[in-house]
Amino acid sequence: MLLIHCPYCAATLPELEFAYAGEAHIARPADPSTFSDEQWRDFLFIRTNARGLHFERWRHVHGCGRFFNAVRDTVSDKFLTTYKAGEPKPELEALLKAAGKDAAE
Amino acid sequence: MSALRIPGKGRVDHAQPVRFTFDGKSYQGLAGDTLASALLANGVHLVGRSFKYHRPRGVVSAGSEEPNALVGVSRGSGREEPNTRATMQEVYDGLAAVSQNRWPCLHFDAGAGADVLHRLLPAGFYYKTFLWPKRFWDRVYEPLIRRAAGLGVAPSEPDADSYASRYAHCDVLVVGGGPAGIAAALAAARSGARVILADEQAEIGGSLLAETGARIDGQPAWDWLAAARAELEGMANVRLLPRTTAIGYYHQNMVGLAERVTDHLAAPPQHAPRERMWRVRAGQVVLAQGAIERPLVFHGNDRPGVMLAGAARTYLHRYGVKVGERAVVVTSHDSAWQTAFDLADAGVSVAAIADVRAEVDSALLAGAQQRGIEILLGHTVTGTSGRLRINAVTLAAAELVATAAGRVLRCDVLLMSGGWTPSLHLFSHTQGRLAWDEASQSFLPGERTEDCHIAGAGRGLWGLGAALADGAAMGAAAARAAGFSPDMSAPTVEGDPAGSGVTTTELPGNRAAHNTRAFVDFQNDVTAKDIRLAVHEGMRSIEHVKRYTTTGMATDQGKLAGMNALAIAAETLGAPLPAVGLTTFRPPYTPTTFGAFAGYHQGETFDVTRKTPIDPWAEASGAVFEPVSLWRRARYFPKPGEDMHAAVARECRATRSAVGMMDASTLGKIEVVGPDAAEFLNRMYTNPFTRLGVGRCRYGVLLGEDGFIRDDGVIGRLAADRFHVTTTTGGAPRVLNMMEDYLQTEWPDLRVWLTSTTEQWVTVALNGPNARRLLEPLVEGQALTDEAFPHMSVSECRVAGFSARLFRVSFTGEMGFEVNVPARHGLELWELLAAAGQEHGLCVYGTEAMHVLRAEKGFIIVGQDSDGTVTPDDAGLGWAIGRRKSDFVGKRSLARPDLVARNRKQLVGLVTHDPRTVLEEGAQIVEDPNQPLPMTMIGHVTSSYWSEALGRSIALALVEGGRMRMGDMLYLPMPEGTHSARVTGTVFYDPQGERLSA
Amino acid sequence: MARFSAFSLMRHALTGHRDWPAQWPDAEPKAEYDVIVVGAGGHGLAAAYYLAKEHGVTNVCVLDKGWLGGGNTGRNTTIVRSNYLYDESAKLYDHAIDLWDGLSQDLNYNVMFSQRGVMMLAHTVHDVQSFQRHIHANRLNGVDNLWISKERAKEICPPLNISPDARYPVLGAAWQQRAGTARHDAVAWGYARAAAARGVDIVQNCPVTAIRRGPDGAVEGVETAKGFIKAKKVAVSAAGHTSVIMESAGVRLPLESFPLQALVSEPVKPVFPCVVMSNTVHAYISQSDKGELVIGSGTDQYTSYSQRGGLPLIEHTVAAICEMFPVFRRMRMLRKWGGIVDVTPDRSAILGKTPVPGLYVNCGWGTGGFKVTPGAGHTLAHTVARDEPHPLNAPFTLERFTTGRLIDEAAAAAVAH
Amino acid sequence: MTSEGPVRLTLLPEAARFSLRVRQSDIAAAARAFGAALPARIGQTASAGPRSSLCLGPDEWVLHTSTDDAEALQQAFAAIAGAAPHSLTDISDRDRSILLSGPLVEDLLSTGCPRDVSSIPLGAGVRTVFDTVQVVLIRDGVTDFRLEVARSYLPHVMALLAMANLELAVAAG
Ligand SMILES: Cc1cc2nc3c(=O)[nH]c(=O)nc-3n(C[C@H](O)[C@H](O)[C@H](O)COP(=O)(O)OP(=O)(O)OC[C@H]3O[C@@H](n4cnc5c(N)ncnc54)[C@H](O)[C@@H]3O)c2cc1C
Ligand SMILES: NC(=O)c1ccc[n+]([C@@H]2O[C@H](COP(=O)([O-])OP(=O)(O)OC[C@H]3O[C@@H](n4cnc5c(N)ncnc54)[C@H](O)[C@@H]3O)[C@@H](O)[C@H]2O)c1
Ligand SMILES: Cc1cc2nc3c(=O)[nH]c(=O)nc-3n(C[C@H](O)[C@H](O)[C@H](O)COP(=O)(O)O)c2cc1C
Ligand SMILES: [Zn+2]
Repeated sequence: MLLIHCPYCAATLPELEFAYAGEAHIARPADPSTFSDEQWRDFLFIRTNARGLHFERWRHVHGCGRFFNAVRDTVSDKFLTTYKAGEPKPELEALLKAAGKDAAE
Repeated sequence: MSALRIPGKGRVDHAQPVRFTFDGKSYQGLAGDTLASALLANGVHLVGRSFKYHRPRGVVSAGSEEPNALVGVSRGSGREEPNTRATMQEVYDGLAAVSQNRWPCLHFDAGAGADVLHRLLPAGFYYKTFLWPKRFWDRVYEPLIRRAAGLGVAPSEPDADSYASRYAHCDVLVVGGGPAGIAAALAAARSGARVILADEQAEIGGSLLAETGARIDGQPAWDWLAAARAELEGMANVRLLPRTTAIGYYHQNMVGLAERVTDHLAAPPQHAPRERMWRVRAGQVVLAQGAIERPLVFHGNDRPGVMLAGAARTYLHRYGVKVGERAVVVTSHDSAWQTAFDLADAGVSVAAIADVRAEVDSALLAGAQQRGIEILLGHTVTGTSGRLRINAVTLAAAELVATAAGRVLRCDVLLMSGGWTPSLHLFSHTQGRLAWDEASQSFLPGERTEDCHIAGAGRGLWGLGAALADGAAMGAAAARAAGFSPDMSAPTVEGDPAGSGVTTTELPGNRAAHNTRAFVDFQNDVTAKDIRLAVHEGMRSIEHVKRYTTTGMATDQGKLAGMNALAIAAETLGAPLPAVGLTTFRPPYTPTTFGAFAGYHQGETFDVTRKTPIDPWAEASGAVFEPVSLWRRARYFPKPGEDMHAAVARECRATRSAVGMMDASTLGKIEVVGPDAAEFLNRMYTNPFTRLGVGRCRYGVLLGEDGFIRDDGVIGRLAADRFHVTTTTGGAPRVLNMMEDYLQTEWPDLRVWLTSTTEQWVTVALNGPNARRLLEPLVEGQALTDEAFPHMSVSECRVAGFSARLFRVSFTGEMGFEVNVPARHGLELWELLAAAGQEHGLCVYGTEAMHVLRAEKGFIIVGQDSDGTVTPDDAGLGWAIGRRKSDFVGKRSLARPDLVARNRKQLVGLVTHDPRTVLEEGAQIVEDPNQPLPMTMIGHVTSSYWSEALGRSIALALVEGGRMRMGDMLYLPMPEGTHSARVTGTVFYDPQGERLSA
Repeated sequence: MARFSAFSLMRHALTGHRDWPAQWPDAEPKAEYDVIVVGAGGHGLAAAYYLAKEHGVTNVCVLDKGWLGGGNTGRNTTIVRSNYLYDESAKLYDHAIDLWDGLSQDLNYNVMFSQRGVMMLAHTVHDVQSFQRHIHANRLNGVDNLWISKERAKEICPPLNISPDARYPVLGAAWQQRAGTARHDAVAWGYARAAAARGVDIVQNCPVTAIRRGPDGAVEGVETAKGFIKAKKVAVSAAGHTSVIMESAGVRLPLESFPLQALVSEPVKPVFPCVVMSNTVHAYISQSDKGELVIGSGTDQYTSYSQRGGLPLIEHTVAAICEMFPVFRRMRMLRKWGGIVDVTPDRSAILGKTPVPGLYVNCGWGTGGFKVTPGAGHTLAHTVARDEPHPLNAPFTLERFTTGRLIDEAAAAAVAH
Repeated sequence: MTSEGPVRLTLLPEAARFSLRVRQSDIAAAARAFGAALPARIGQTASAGPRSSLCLGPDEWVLHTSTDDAEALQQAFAAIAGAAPHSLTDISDRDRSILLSGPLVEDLLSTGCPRDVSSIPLGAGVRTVFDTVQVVLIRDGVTDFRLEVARSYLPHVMALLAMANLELAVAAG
């Protein structure tokens, strides 16, 4: 069972309060009718399925109810960071550096 | 008292004898004994038979790593269990144990025939044979294999005990209560950290429980132990958990602990759970699991009476039991010398110590000489004898093994030690790396992935002083990392029985390798030559070796076998050990009952059962219920003598002719509020909502972004900025989650908020020509005429004095109302309506009648008439799509090539040729019933009922190009014969909708 | 290849089993092959075997990043059945059952295919409707699957709890007699041995790091830990890892990889003979020939390549088993583990050609592809050899995600495995 | 409601309860209408007279008041609807409250709640789960908690609490 930091509650809490919500930063197009069948397929179905750092969404469903984003390593299952919905993608380099520094301590 | 029990010795209570039985025979043990120590005290070594060859086997260890001494234990009906380790089961008065995997009895086992045939049954033999004749596999071979399989017998009665679970949080969790663990717990606890200390043994103390010689901080070890335990017990920030096994180490320092609460008690208190699963979330973890002694691999090393030297020492000091009268020790490690000394001092005749090493510490030699024990350095074992218990061992000098005959020494126990393997099982669960240590020839903890610290023998530190010092240091480090300021003083030790040793693979013998039966995995009967065979057959990965030979796959999970198997495989491959590597350690650390995992989830509390406030009334009225998602709903209300068919027919008749009442409270409800509420619904649902008037409602269809129907419901506008949205019973949480998702992440600019109100309201549906007559007198603040309150209206008013949300809607085709009142008043309203309804012919109906009534009108049930592949158009709901809307969830998908294909399955009505034939739901439809298999199916029946109103059967079906087949005859080939049916529209009853206001 | 039989076993017994040859040689890769199969799971090995056996293509290499059979083939609960709803699925899975029956003899390796029957329990009215739909469709497709009463279910499986007071009472079951289990490891080993005997190279501990395409876009070969290996045809059959490999060829797939857990109990004497599955209480169970109860759990909610899984899910699964079998509560869990399953949006596989010439893919079997191992391998071999779909795998295209022509068993019935 | 064991379990009578949703910019207006503070930090509570608020999300509060006061509260909010758009939804009947008190209350709660309940400060509240059920847990005192749960889940939660309470009685006794 993971421990997840909710950026809204500012607390690190048990996975049982959270629901996974798939890959992050896949915005619904403003006007889907302009999308070709292929573009629409990509929006609907194609996922990065990263082996390593993965941008993903969670919902603190049994808490504040908010959807938020996270960067998690899908090999170790460790979170590098979580951030509020709407905030920009964090810089991976910086995150990795920070994580590396922590591990060395 | 048996001569093997030393009066007054050990930690058992000599004043408290207990009686137990083994294979029906009664024995005496002492409080504090395990079943194994008590049997050994009675001179019983033979306790079981091995898995494959049914060889006689005895106790080899004194802990949870035991592979041989597995027994069935019973406390009576519903309390029987197989495969209990005798070394872990504490004795209590009345304990009944039986041996396993033998027939007719332990001493004479017909299954041992397999041992005679062992040459035909090498590793993996079953992959090579039983191939011909092919049909023999099902009928002869497999049944034979199955009969031979298994160890104990599964329980035959439902478990009579209960199980519990608990979450716990601490700063420092210490796993293992040996000297290292105790020192760690003390260091952390004294700094104020919240500490949990768990040990799988009955008593906390670990190897200290068998340590009588050393002194700690100037006191005898046991006095220090008592003081340390008392100190820990006295601290409010410490929880001590004996009889508690850390079974698995999960993500982010979550550790599962299985506590055995009552298995040691003769009379467990009422309401005490048998076991409890602790799910501990620790800031820091200290793993002080100690080390497990390695057996030696030699021909005949599996006879009863051959046991680990450290275990013999534990039986002596902790339980006051001599494991035999005449011992021989064979070892590659100093620690077994200490055992020999202690046994000799206790009066056991120790015939010899054979050490595979050519040189050992002079102090050990002196100790042996002093006690008159013969010393045989550079020696090996070439064989043992004795059918059900060892009676002699043959020893030979290693260099001369091929030529010299060796010496036969009589003995009744052979104590072996191949050194010690640090226990890193839990560490490995975290996917922490193991690092090979050349010096100690063992794997030690390498790179960590979690906040954990490994202490004591668990990281290869030998000796009491080292364990205590390391424990204190690791406990302090953990506390510091958790934010405390520990001090780091470690106790001092005198008389530390530290030692060293070498590791070996198979000991040199004097027989041809293929004739040597040197066991590596005792339980699964895997020998050294099996491992070599596997390698020769191309199983070059240790994982292949494991799976091909089954070494390490028995109930001890290779705790004894792992390193020996690896060493032999590596030698055969000609590769260094670390390059070959160990197999993966997986939870649980020791086998753990299903009950402990299930915890409170059994019977009534297995899963939530949601009931509406009307449920007690329905139950009292004899309703038959059905589960719908987590809810239970009344399906029908049979009168005496009625079956479902009769009851449903009556409920339908009454509803169509007078008035029917149904509890619709389980329908999901979402309050959608805010200035942009209408715009939000407009984007979510296929239907247009912006121009829906206040006081009006509309049927809405919700799609997934893939264009398929997800849910439907009626949506009422209570105010410009407030909607009451209903969903299907099962769909409520999903729909709310989906709406929140769009709202929060796609359209955060919309000023609208969602609140689940499913349970705020009790919903009573009234349908039928008398519905208005029944309701009218009870309603205040809203006229119910067609003009004032037409079909598809909603109003906030009072009903029977309660504030209410009243809907005029119909899922039956009759004039219908749905009254929502605050849940606390629901039952009162229901009873009031039931009473007032008498004069109007009111009948209460359940979900089954509801299904029939709506099917007569062609209304779909999402999930029954549609599944996740059905579009609104397929379901005949094309009209519900707001054509002028530029977008809504799922709209783009509706234009995908396959969703506009001509031949999609469409919902149609079916009327059978014979009106009395009610088709089976799920029946498949074909055009040509005479075609051969496989037939081309063009659709299936989704709903099918007897229609009381029409006096015939009706059905709905999804049929390819269905709407272009109106009037066509289609066929339904069933096992009992083919039915024919004609395609019709979906509305069977009152197609003009005249009854809505009748 | 030394033939296996009771006779050869006896002969080798006389010599102490000292001269059995390796079942498959540990090959080093050559510079070039006609076909490279990425992934030595059951599917990849079967494809190689059928390429050699049925299409005469023997210059084939199967590459695996670890030990063969160490992926999901080596960690699944071994259920084999074919009672799927849609024609496309039923036909492919039933083709697999036909191949299973006789596979031991074909491979000269006992894969212990045991047609002990699979029972799927219905607990709700909705289950009943959905099972009936399956049963009727199966019947007209020539696939055996019967509705049985709960009393009959109890007769077949005596420890089953059919009390009407259960939280999820058993209302009846669907019963496929031809379904059953097979010995997972033996399937990989049997295919490996038989493929190797026909000249296929099996290279272990050799991860494929990328797929190389030529200027014309067509496949040229694969980059591996042991260097570049040339091949005009590459078939990727790497289950949970497929997306990562295909991405390197510029093909993005609709896949997500989740941890799926399973567990076994301590071994006991035979207590029930068949496979029992329940989708409503979320658990399935069988007893292996060795005596352990083999129990399947679910997927964790998040994607992962860690081959681990959380405790809550296992707790739920075990509780569900104890609801179905209250007599098992005192049984003990011996070991639990995880695999990485690759899941498509419609829970059906992708099997066939890709937009890249010479590149073929077999993936998306998710939680249920062991049963189709012979069928997937067989039809994949056909597709690779002829560069065209086999009639049975033709519907399992990548294009269906563009057109919307999904094969969504789960949506139709919420049925797994 | 009776349950044997060291923790006293009391089902509280229905009282007025509202879910309030309002944007950051309009909190001040909402607080004025409410007549008490709307704490900004998730988990915090505030109260004035019969009215109290608990912040459950960045824009979400649960408001409690006496049944008599419910109508007045609704009117006060209705008055600001134009200026400060918000959602005030009556959930008085949706949830029930259980009072748990006794020295072993934290142990009892930790049979089902995965949070570290001992870390919930006095006067704070959180939305979390008990077993599989979503609940709101409010700490009224060192050994007193209130647990709010949707009506139909109440029997399940109560059954578990009662079972665990009996078990605690064994341990305590
Ligand atoms: C717990 C569990 C239970 C299951 N239960 C069932 C069941 O009861 N019935 C059923 O039908 N199915 C079941 N399945 C699913 C089934 O196991 C799989 O669908 C099936 O085994 C897939 O076989 P495969 O050969 O495609 O994949 P795998 O056996 O996973 O083989 C893929 C191979 O590719 C290799 N590979 C990956 N990346 C690379 C690379 N870069 N280079 C080289 N090699 C690589 C891997 O090492 C692996 O050996 C279960 C799965 C799991 C995890
Ligand atoms: N003479 C030698 O060479 C030799 C070898 C090994 C150990 N030792 C002695 O052992 C001591 C080492 O102390 P230590 O504290 O490291 O080890 P220990 O063996 O004293 O204690 C380990 C404890 O961990 C418990 N344990 C293991 N796994 C567990 C689990 N999963 N859950 C719960 N409990 C678990 C065991 O029951 C045991 O009580 C020293 O006194 C040392 O002299 C000596
Ligand atoms: C059908 C089946 C039966 C198994 N039976 C056993 C068993 O009896 N004993 C055992 O230790 N492991 C058993 N395993 C589990 C394997 O040991 C191993 O956990 C699994 O193959 C996953 O590999 P890993 O744990 O090395 O990652 C079994 C696995 C399967 C798929
Ligand atoms: Zn939160």
